[in-house]
Amino acid sequence: MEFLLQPLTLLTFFPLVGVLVLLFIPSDNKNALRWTALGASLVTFGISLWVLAQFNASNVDLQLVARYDWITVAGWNIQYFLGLDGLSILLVLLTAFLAPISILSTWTAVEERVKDFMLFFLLLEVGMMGVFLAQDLFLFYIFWEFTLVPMYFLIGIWGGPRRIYAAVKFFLYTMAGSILMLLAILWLGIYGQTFSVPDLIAQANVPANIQWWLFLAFAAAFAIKVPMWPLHSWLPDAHVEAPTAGSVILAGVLLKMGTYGFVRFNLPLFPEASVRAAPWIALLATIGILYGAMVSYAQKDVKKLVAYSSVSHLGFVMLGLFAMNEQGVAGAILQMINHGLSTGALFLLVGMIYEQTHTREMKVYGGLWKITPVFGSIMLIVSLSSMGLPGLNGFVGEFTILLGAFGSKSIGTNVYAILSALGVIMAAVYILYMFQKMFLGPQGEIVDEVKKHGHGIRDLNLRELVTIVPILIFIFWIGLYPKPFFDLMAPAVAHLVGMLPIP
Amino acid sequence: MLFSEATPSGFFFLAPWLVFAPVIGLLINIIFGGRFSEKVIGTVASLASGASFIVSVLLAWSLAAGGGHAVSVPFAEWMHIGSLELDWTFRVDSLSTTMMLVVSGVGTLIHIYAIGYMHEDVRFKNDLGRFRRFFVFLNLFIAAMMILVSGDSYLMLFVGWEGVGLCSFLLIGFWYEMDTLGRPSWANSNAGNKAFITNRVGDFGFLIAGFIMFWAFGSFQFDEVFEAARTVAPGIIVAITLFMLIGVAGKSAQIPLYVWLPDAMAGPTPVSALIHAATMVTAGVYLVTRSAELYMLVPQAQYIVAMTGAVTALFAATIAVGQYDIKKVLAYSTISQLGFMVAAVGMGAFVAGMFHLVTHAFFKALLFLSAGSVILGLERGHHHLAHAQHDDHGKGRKGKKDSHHEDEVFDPGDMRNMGGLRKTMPVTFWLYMIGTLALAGIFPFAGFWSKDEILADALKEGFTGVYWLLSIAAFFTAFYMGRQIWMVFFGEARHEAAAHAEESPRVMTVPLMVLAFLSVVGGALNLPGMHTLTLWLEHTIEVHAGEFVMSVAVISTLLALAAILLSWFIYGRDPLKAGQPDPLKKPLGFLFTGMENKWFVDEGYFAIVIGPFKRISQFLADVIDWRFWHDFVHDTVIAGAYNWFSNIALNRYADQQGIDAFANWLGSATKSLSATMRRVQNGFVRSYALSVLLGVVLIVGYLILK
Amino acid sequence: MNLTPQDYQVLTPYILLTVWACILLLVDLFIPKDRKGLTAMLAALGLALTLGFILSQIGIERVGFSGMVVLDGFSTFVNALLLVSGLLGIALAYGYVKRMGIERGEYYTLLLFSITGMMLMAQAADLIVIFIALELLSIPLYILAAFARPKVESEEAGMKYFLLGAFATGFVVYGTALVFGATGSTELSAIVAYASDGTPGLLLTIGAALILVGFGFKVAAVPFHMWTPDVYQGAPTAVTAFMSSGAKIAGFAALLRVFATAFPYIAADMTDVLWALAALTMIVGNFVAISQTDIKRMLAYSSIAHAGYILMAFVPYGNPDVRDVSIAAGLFYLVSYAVTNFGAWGVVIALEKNEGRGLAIADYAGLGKKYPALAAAMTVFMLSLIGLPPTIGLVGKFYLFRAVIAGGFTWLAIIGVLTSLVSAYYYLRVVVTMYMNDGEPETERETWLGLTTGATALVTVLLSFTPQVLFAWASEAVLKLF
Amino acid sequence: MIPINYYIILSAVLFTIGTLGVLTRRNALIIFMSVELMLNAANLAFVAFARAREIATGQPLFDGQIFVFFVIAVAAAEVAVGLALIVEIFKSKRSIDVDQMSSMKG
Repeated sequence: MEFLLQPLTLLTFFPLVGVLVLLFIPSDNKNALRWTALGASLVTFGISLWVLAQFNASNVDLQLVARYDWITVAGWNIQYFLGLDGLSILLVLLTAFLAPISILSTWTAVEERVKDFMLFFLLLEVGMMGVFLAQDLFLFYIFWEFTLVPMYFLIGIWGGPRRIYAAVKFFLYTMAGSILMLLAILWLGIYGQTFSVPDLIAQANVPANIQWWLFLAFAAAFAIKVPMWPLHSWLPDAHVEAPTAGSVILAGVLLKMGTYGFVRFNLPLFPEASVRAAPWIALLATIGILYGAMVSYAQKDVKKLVAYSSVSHLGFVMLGLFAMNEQGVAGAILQMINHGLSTGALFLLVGMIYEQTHTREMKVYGGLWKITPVFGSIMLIVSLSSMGLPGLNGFVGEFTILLGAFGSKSIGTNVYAILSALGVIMAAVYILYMFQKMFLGPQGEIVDEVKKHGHGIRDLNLRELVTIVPILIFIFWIGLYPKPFFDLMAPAVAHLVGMLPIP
Repeated sequence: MLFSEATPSGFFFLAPWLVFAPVIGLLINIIFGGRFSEKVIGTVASLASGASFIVSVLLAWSLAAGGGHAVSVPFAEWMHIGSLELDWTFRVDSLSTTMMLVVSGVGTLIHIYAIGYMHEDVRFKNDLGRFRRFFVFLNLFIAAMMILVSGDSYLMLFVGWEGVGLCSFLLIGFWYEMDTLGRPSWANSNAGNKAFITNRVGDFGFLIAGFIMFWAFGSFQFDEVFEAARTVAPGIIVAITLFMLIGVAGKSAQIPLYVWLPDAMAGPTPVSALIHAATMVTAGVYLVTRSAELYMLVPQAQYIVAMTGAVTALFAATIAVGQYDIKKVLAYSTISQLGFMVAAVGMGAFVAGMFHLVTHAFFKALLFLSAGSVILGLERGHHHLAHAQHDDHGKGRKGKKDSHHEDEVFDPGDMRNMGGLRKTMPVTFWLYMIGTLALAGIFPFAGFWSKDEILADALKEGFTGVYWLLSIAAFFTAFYMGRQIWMVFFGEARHEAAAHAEESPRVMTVPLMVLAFLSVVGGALNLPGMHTLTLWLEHTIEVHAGEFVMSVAVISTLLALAAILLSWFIYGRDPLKAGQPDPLKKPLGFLFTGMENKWFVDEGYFAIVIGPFKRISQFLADVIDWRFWHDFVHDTVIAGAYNWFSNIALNRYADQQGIDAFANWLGSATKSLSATMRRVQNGFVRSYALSVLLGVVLIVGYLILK
Repeated sequence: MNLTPQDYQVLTPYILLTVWACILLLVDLFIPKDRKGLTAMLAALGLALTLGFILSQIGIERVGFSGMVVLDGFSTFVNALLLVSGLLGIALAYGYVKRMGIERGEYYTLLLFSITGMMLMAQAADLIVIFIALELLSIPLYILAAFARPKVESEEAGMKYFLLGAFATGFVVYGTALVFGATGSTELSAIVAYASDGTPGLLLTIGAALILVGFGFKVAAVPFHMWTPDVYQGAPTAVTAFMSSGAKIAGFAALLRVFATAFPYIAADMTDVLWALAALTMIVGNFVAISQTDIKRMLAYSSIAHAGYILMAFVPYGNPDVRDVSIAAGLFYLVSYAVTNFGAWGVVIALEKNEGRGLAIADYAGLGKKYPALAAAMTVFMLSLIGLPPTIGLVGKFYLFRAVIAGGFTWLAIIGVLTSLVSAYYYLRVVVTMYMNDGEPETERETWLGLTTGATALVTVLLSFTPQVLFAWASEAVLKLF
Repeated sequence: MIPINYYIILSAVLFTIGTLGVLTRRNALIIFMSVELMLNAANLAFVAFARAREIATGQPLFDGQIFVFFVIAVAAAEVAVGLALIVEIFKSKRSIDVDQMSSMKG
C-alpha cells in the first residue's frame, strides 16, 4: 500500500482509476462517460497541485521519490523510480492542466465511440505523466513508447479524412527515433550497471567518442518528437488529421516530451557530446524557426498553419536549451509551457470553429470577429501570445531564449540568435495573416453557408469559455508575472548548467 | 544608483496607477460595457485616461517638489534568471513625466473628442458594438504608452513599445471589414497588418540592441546601462545605437520603415491623431532621448541618426505635396515632422527634439481632429443629400440611382471633393487654421519656437547638411499646408456634399479648442531665455540651453511665408474646379507623378521584399516541404522503398520466379550450376529446396574459404 | 549396459505422455464421432498431468541412458513451455476442428506424439536422440498440416512440409555423419571433449553447419524459411498455431543444446554464420510481411522474423561472459513469442470461416467497433509482436537487445531495432483495419477459444509488469545447462 | 583395403545426386526417392567413418552402425507417411507433379 500511496505514483496512475470506472459504464451513456473522464482528469490535476504543494524548488535533487527495485535478476538493475525536480515540475503541471481542458473540448465534438475515446485519452495521460516522472531509463522508455499507442488511436479513429495515413506515419516516424534510443539505453544500462538516471549522471564516465553516438541515438528519438527540422514531416499530417483534443495534447504535451528528453537526458548524461553538438543543434533550430515560419505563412489550411508554427516555436526551445546558459535553458523550459498553452489554445479555438463550419480552409472565412466578438477577442489574445507579444507568456520565453542564445558560449556565435530573432518578425507575419483571413476583412462565404444549415455561426458557449479561460489566465500570468514559474525551475536549471563543460 | 534608494515623499507610490487606471477602465468596459450606453462607456474610458493624467500631474508635482531627482518605484519582480534581473519598476523623472503629461493629457482630450466622433462614425458604419471596443482599445493604448514612458529599463520600455504597436494594429484595422470608404474590403485590415509587421521589423532591431546591451553591460536598467557604457568599447555602443535606430525608424516612421504610417490613416481619425501623430510615433524620439548617454558617446551614430531624420523630413514633405486625401497629407506631414525630431535628438539637441515633440503633439492632434471634423462634416452633407434625393425621386428611379451610387463611391476625405468649407464649417476652419500656422512655423505659434530651436541647434552643432535639409523641408511643410487650406476651405464647393457640409457638435469642437489654445501658447514651454523645458529635462539628461539665433528664425519664417504665398499663387488665387487636375501636375511633370505616387516606395518594397518573401514561402511550403519532402521523400522514397523491397525484391521475385532469378543473380561464377537450374522449369517446392541448398552452399562455402 | 530406475526417471514425463498418447489412440476408437471433444479433454488431461510431473521435477538434474538424455533445469523449462503450448493448441483446436468438419480423434493423439518429440528434443544429449526426436516431432506435424484433406491447400501444405522437411533432415543426418567422422562419437559431451584438445577441423565445422541447416529449417530461418508461409497458410489454423510455437521452441531448444554443449570451440566460425542468419531472417521476414494481405501468411512471415530475433540470442553463444544472459534472453523471448503468438492465432481462428473466408486482413475491418474485447486482445498481441509497451514483447526485445549489445554485436542490434520498426508497419495495418476501417466482421464465440485469447492477452500485459519471475527461471534454467 | 576417403567421396557424390534430384525432378515420388538417397549417403558415411575409426583405434565402435539402423527405421516411418500424403494428393489432383502444388504463394 505504501507503494500505491506515493504522491507521484498516484499522480501517474490515477487516470487508470478513471479507466476502470469507464469500463463499467455502458457505451451509450455518453454523458456519464464524459463526466467520469473529466472527473478523473480533474482529480489528477488536483493531485498535481498537491504534489506542487510538497515540492521544494530550492532543492535541486529529485523529490517525492518513489523508488523500488523492480527487475533485479541476472545482472539486471531496473527500478520503479519516479521523481520530480525543477526541470519536470512545470511539464507535469501542464500535462495535468491540459488533460481536463482537452476532455472538455470533446464534449460535443466527439459523439462516436465516446467510451473508447475517453479510455485512450486517460491512458495517454498516464503515459505522458510517466514520461515526465520516470527516472529509470527502462521505465521511461516504457512510458515513452506507450504514449504512442493511445495517440495513434486518437488520430486514427477520430481524425479527419486522411487519419489512417497520419496515424501510421505518426507512429512509425516516432518509433523510428525511439528504437535507436532503446539501443542507447541498453548500452548505458550495460555500461553503468544501472538504468537509474541520477546514478548514471553521477557516474559520468562514458568515454567521449561513445558519448557522441549515444547522444545521437537519444537525439534521434527526441528530435523527431520535437520535431526538429528536417524531421518534422509527420507533424502537419498528425495535427491536421487529429481531433481537437488530440491536437491539443499533441502540441501541448507530446512535443514537449522531445524537448524534455533533451533537458533530462541528453544534456546531463552526455555533457561533452552536448557541448560539441550545440552549434549544430542551434543551426538546425534556427533553420527550423525560419523555415517553419515561412512555410506556415504559405498555408491555406489553418490547422496546418498552426502545426508548422509549432516547428518554428520548438526551434526556439531547442535553441534555448543548447544555449546552455541559465537564461536559455530556463527560457526554453518556460517556452515549452508557453507553447503548450498558446498552441494548445489555438488548436482548441480552431476546433471550436471547425465544429461549426467543418472546414479549415482559411479562404472561406473572414470577418468572423463581427459575428463572434468574444471568440475573436480570445483568438486574438492567443495569437498574440503565440507570436510573442510582450506582456503575454510567449514573449517571456522567446526573449529569454534569444537572450541566452545571443550570449551563449556553447553555440559560439550570435548569428543564430539574430537570425532567430527574425523569426519573431515572421511569427507576426503568419499569425496576423491567419487572424486576418479568419476574423478580419469582409464576411466570408462560410458564414452564409453555415446559416443555410441552421442558426449560423454562434459565439462561444459557456462550456467553451470554461475550456479556454483557464489557459487565458495563464497566458497573462506568465506574461506579466513569471516569477513563480521561474522560481520553480531556477535552482534546477542552475544546477544543470553548472554540470556542463562549457568552454 | 543615481537615484535615491528610499521612496521619497510625495505621490510617487502612485506611479503604477498610470497603468492601472486605464486598465481598470478597459476592464470595466469589457465586463459591464454590454449594458452601458455610449455615453457611459465613453465617460468611463475618458475618466480612466483622465485619472492617468491626474496621476501624471501629481507625479510631476512631486518630482518638482523633490528637486527633480529621478525616482524609481519598484512594483514587482518580472524575470530573474541567473544574471538577468528584470523588474516591473516605474521610473519617474523629468523626461518620463513630460511624456506622461503629453500622452495622458492629449490622450484624455482625444477620448472626449472620440465620444462624439465615434458616435457619428458608428452611426454611418452601422455597428454599435464597435463603440465599446474602440474605447477599450484606446484605454489599452494609454496603458501601453504609459508602460513605455514610465519603464525603468529598456525591456519594460519594450513592453510598452510592442503594446502600443498592438493597439496601433487594432485601431488601424478598427473597421476591419471595409476600406476607408466603407466598401467591403481587406484594405483596412491589410493596413493594420502592415503597421504591425513593419513595426516588428523595427522591434527586431530593438531586441538585438537589447541583447548586445545585456551581454555587454549585464543589465537593461537605464542607469546601470549608462554607467557601464562608459567603460565599454565604442564599437559595441555603435552597434547598440544603430540597432536601436532600426527600432526608432519602425516606431517613429523614419526611412526606410515609414511606409506603414500613411496606410495607418485607415483607422478612425481620433486614432490618427492620438497614436499616429501625437504620441505613439514619438516613442522613437523618446527612446533616443532616453538613450542620450549612449548616443553622446558615439558621434558617428549620432550623425547617422540625424541624417536619417533630416532626409526623412524632406522626403516625406515632398510626398505630402502630391497627396489629395486630407489625412494622407497630414500623415506625410507627421513623418516629416518626426524626421525633424529624430534629426534633433540625433544631433544631441534633445531638448529641442522633446520640445518639438510636445508642440507637435498639440498642433498635429489639432489638425487631425479638425480633419476628422471636416470628414464627418462632409459625411453628414453627403448623408443629407442622399436622403433628399431619395425623397425627391421616389420609387420609380430608385434602381437607377442605386446603380449610380455603386459606380461612384463618395470619398469624404478627398480634398478634390471639398472646397469652400470656410463657410459651412467655420469653427473647424479656424481651428484648422491655427494648426496650420503652428505647423508651418509662423510666429508666435508653438511650432515656430520648437522648429526654430532645432534649426538653430543644427547650425550650432555643426550639422550644416542637416540644417539645409530641414530648412527645405520646412519650406515644403508650409507649402503643402497652404495648399491644403486653399483646397479645403477656400474657393467653391467641388461636390454637393461639401456644399451641404455641417459643423461638428460641441463634444468634438471643445477638445479641439483646448488643443488650439495649446498650439498657440505651447511655445511658452521653452521660450528662449526662460528655458523651462531645458531646466526641467536637465535633471534627467545632460542638456544645454538652446540659443535663439535671430538669423535662423528670420530665414525660416521667411521661407514659410514664401511657401504659403506660393501656395496661394497656385491654389488660392484661382481655386480648383471640380474635375480639374492639380495645377502643379503640368509644370512639374514626372516629379509630381512621383510625389503623387509616394515615389513608388511601396511598390518597390513589394517587388524587393514582400513579393519574394511570399514566393519563397510558397515555394518552401508547396514544393520543398510538401511535394518534395513530404510526398516524394517520405511517401514515395521511404514508404515506397518499403513496399518495393517487400514486393519486388524478395517476395514476388524470389518466390515466384525463383530459379531464374537466383540463377541470373549467381552469374558466371556458378555457370554450370545455373545452367542446370535454368534447364529445369520453375517449380515451387523445388525452388524452396533450392533456397535451402543455396543456404547450405553459402554457409559451407564461407566456412571452407574462411 | 544396465538401466536403473534413475534412467527412467529422466524420461518419466516423456514416457508418461507417450503411453498416454498410445492409450488415447485406442480409447479414441470407442468414442463416438460426435463426442470427439472427449478425446480433446483426455489429451489435455494427459498434458496437464505431464506438466504437473515436470513441475515437480524442478531442481532435479540427472543424466540417463548412458548420457543420451538429460534432465536439467533447461529441459524442465522448455518442456513446461512445450506442454503449455500443447494445452493452448488443444484449446484453440477444440472448437475449430468441429467447425471445420475435421474433428477426428487422431488430431489430438498426433498432437501428443508431436509434443513427445519436442520434449525429447529438449532432453536429448546425443545426436542420435536428436535425430529421432526431430523426426518424432516432424512426422505428426506433416500429417496434421494435411489434416484438412481433401482440401487442396491443406494437402499441398502437408506435402510441401513433408518433402522439404525430409530434404532438411537429409542435411542433419549428413551433418551428423560428418561430426561423427570427425570426433568418433555422437554424444554431445564426447564431441566437446574431442574438440577441446585441438583445432576443431573443417569436417566438424561443416558437420555442425549442416546440423544448423536442419534446425534452421525447423525454426524457419532465412534462407530455409520458404516452406513457412505456404504451410502456415494451408494447414488448419489450429495446427499452424501450435506448429509456429511448438516447433520453434523445440528447434531452438535443440539448437541451443547442441551448439552450447557440443560446439563451443567452433564458435568463432559459427558466430558469423549465426549473425548472418539472424540478420537475414529479420530483414527478409519483416520486409516480405509488409506486402501480405492474408493474415495467416502475414503471421507466417512474422514468425520467420521472430525466429531471426531469437537467433540473435545465439550469436554470442561462444562468449562465456554474456552467454548465459543472452541465452536466458532467448528463452524469455521464446516464452513471450509463444504466448503472444497463440493469442494472435486465437483471434485468427475466431474470425476464420469455412472455405478459407475471413482470413484476409481486410476481413478484420470494423472489429474494433463490433467486438471491442477481441479487437483489444488482437491489438495487445500486435503491440507485443512489435515490441511496444505495455506488453511482454517489449520486455523480451529489451532483454534480447541488451544481451546482443553486451555481446558486442551492436550492428546486429541496430538491424534488429530497425526491422522492428519495419514490422510496426504491417502489424499496425491489422490494428488500422480493425479500428479505423468500417466493416461487418463475424466471429465465432467458443468458450475455450475465448478463454485462451483472453488469458494470453492478459498474460501478455501482466507479465510485462512482473517479468522478473519468469526471467529468473529462464536464467536458472540456463545456468544449469552449462 | 580401400582408403576411407573413397567412401567419403562416394557418399558425397551420392548426397549431391540426391540433392540435385530433389531440385530437378518434378515427380513427388522421385523427389522422395532422392531424399532417401541423401539419407543413404549419410548412412554410408557413418559406416565408413565408424569402420575407419575402429581400425585406427583398435577398439570396437558401434555408434556409427547403430545410427544407420535408426536412420533406416525412421526413414521407413517417413515413407509410410510420405506415401500416404502422395496418395491423398493424387486422389484430389490426379497428379503428383510438385510444380502443380502452387495454389499458395506470395
